[in-house]
Amino acid sequence: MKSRGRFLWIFVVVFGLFCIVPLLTKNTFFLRIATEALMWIGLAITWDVLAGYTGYLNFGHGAFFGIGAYTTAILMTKAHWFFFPSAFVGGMIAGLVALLAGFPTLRLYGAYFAIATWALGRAFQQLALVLDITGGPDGMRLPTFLNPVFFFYTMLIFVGGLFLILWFLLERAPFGLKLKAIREDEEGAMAIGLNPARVKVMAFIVSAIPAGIIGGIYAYWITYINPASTLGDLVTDQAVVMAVFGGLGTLIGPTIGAALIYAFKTYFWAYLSQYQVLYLVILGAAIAASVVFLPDGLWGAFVSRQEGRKALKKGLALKKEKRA
Amino acid sequence: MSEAILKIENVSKVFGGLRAVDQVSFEIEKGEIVGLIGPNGAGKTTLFNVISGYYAPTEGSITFQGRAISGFPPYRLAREGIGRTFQIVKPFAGLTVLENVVIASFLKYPRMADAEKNAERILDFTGLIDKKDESAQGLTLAGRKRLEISKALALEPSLLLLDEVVAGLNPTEADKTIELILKVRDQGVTILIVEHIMRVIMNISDRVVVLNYGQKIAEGKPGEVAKNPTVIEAYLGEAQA
Amino acid sequence: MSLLEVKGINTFYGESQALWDVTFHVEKGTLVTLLGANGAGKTTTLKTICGLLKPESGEIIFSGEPIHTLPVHEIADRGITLIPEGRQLFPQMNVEENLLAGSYLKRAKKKRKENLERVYELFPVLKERRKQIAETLSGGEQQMLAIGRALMQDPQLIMFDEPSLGLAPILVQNVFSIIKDLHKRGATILLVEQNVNQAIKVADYCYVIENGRIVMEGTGAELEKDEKVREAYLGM
Amino acid sequence: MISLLPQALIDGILIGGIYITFAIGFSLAFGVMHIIDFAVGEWVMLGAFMGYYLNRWLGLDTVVFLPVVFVVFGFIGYILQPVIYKVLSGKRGNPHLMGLVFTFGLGLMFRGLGLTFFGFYSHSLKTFLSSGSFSLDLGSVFITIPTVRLAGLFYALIITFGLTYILKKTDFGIAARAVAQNRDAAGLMGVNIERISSFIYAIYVGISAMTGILIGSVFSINAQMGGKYTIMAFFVVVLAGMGYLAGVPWAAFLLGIVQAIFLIYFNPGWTLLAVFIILYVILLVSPKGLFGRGI
Repeated sequence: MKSRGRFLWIFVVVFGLFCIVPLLTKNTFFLRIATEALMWIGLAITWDVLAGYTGYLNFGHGAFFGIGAYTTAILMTKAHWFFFPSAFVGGMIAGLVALLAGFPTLRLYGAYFAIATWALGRAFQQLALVLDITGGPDGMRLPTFLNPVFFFYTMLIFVGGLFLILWFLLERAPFGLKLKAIREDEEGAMAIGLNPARVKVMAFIVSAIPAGIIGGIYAYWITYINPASTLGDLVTDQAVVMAVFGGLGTLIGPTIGAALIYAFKTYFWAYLSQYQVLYLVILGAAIAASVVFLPDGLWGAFVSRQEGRKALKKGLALKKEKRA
Repeated sequence: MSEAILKIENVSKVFGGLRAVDQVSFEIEKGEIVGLIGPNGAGKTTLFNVISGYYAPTEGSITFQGRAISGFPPYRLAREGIGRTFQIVKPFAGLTVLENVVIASFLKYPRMADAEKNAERILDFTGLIDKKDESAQGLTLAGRKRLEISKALALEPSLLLLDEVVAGLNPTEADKTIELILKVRDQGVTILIVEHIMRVIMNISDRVVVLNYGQKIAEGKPGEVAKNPTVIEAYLGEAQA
Repeated sequence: MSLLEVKGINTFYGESQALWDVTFHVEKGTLVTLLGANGAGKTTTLKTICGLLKPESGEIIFSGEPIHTLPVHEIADRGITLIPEGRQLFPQMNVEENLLAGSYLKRAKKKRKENLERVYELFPVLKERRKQIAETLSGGEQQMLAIGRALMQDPQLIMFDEPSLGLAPILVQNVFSIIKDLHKRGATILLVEQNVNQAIKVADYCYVIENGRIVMEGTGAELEKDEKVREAYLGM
Repeated sequence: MISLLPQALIDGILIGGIYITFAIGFSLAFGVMHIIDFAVGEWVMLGAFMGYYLNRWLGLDTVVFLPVVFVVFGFIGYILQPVIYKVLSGKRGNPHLMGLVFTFGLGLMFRGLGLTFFGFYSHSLKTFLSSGSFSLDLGSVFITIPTVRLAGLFYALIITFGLTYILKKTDFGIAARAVAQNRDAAGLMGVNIERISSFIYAIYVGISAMTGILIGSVFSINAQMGGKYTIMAFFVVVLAGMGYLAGVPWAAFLLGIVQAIFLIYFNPGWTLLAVFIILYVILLVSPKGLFGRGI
């Protein structure tokens, strides 16, 4: 319970720091970077819900982001809805797709799921390319609403709220424990009354809905979307790398991973733009290397070092006691 | 005769061409401890897995408290009131002892606080309360077996299926576990136990069912069964070669 | 010098200790059996000898050389073979392919032809079913194939893990007569068996293992009279 | 329109034939090493580009470089295998998922390298086979078969039969199958599992890269082509049942034909979606693939 107090305290401080960013700078460039950083945090932690807490890898997470973006765009331009309900519906549709796609695949061996979601991501990209309503390869233009402060706060409140909700859901509520039980041992989980397929599909939906909403916010913010920008591999690739690099199954790990990788990307693209594609190489190398050298991610390594230190201290204290 | 809580009727389980369980029938009455024994490979574990829903029976029917339950998946059986332990213990390794039992308590107590209270009560009962904040991985084998029982008890089952909860323990630990099993029975839980260590089965069972080659070869009070020549032969092999 | 010397091995499954200071030896040309109730540590002992498990401490000496640090395939190369519990055939290969897989080692490959003939002579039914897929064989035939596959390795020490498990009584007799026959032809055998009466009869020397510790040893005749063995098995 | 059907079937079989080659390797690597290689399409891409540049530098026909590409990439696979082995035998949480993530990262890295060095443009691989074609005039039906596609089918047949021969008739093949079917028992037979795994991975990477040259002469090549072939390898192997080699050709032909039909009759953009729906339905009905075998 002590950790809960400390967590909330840290959360409030970080959230507060973010809140005052627009007051500190009138530079829209920084505001945009902060907004996008928040967005990636949101995508990385939603990916982590499934990967870190149930052990299933979703290699098509970008599809939910894209579904949310396109739904929002279509509802706003074709049906003339307002932004908020459009983004909300975008999230719901992403959730529905997760339900349908998860049902047959989550019953199976993890690799099938990884493959199926990856294919799903690609299939949706194709779909956006061939449909008329999505504008094909030309993409879609949304009503423009150029207010960086609005988008910054929308993203901040959404991702901040999302973080809190996921924290309570996964770390404090029965749901998180059920997920962990299934991750650790599916057969054992069944014996105590859990239906693994159902719980996993729920986790998949929980991870898909906010990703869709984030996509919706992104679409309205950027005002122009196309299949490559919202449904391309890069969305998934980056979310995966951020979460794995930061440390799966912790929420904090992916947050740190997202912040670091996004900062690196921004620097890289700003100063080394002529080598842009090299970014993919670094991303790929980073993920492969972190699997080999940092299997628990940055945060995991940090925590186990802290624990190791604590254990060492405890051990020393014990020794002292014995001597005395 | 009092009412049967579990009725196994002509249950068979066939894998490929092998009849691992062959036309087995028996009943368990409320409040009893029934031992399921037989030499290695006799089909005990298979039958156990059929009863607990991990395999669907090829033939036959299983009735629990008057309801046909054959083919139910394990999580539905848990909801019906059947708890089980695993021979190869399956703790949720990355979680603490308390969390392990809390998860099992959600079935009866969906709210976190209630589940925690129930889990603590059960750990107190099974004697693991001092270790509640330790990682389940770090427990000794005896501790993990005890945790298995705790998790099953958290479901507040009316029938408890125990799979080798004593095997691998040293004599002192074994005695403590036996004590715990008897204590559970005194709470009104009916128990079906599979165990290789005969001393345990013979001491605590009200009745024993003996399997060999998938078939039931004997059933009765432990003392009678142990004198049964068919049973002795099944265990020690034929006296004359 | 004994062919196999097991000196004070301690083996763990994860954190729980399965073997405690297990010490015994097998002389060349003898048939030694390891008796004990289920979960006593018999299979663990065999797995430790053939390298599938690594002992935490202790030594295993084979033909005068320590082998407990070697990987499984190198231990096999030294001439130890295990016929594992539950046969562990290559299920989707046919009979002959299983046997050929048995003679994968270079030294065994040299004798492939004569060993194959020997196995077929020993088990004519395997020759008949040369092209049949292993998983479709009956339990008895599978056991013969497992034994045949081990013989293809041209081993110096054959370890059997519960060869009679799950076999009908007639087939159990069959398996034991095969083991006796192999022994008669000079093979060194370490046998783990639940079928105590049978095992004691064929063995030159017996060890009894309980809770991961060797608790008794002696010739078959000595142990047969001992009530303790019976007790360990039947709890009476 | 129905008169186009025979052409679609032939096209499908020819395309499917090429899929067989790397799908078999992929399935084999899965069976022996328990690795799902997300980088399979990138191996195809890298092999194709190696062929392309060797052709440009040395001026010899690309087909000549098939063995060179096989040897080079086989070697790369051979030295990479121990790293994968280390990941898969890790003691942490879920090594198999870590294996997936690892090859996922590898694929990403290769794609980046491809884009860095080869750029975004598409190229085509020219061989002496590229130009010609056979025509069959069956009265009402007219079928064209480009020589290069026919060559692709021959290549597929050679690889398939070659691999089958190795797996069935050689000691190495029997050992590889033994490892796939029962690792522990294979070890007891004296099989060095790590060594076998290295060779299998080498063969798989070599074949995939070599197939890149064939694919490059039939279609075009670019640095981002990998994903498409990774998906095809996955689909073929999942349809066939993971690790079940005998099912691979049938699944590959089926997917080839579906693809060809969509190319001729519908918008090719729907192909992937159609393939996905087929996969979805099959997994829904028979989780172990068309033949109900495999895992």
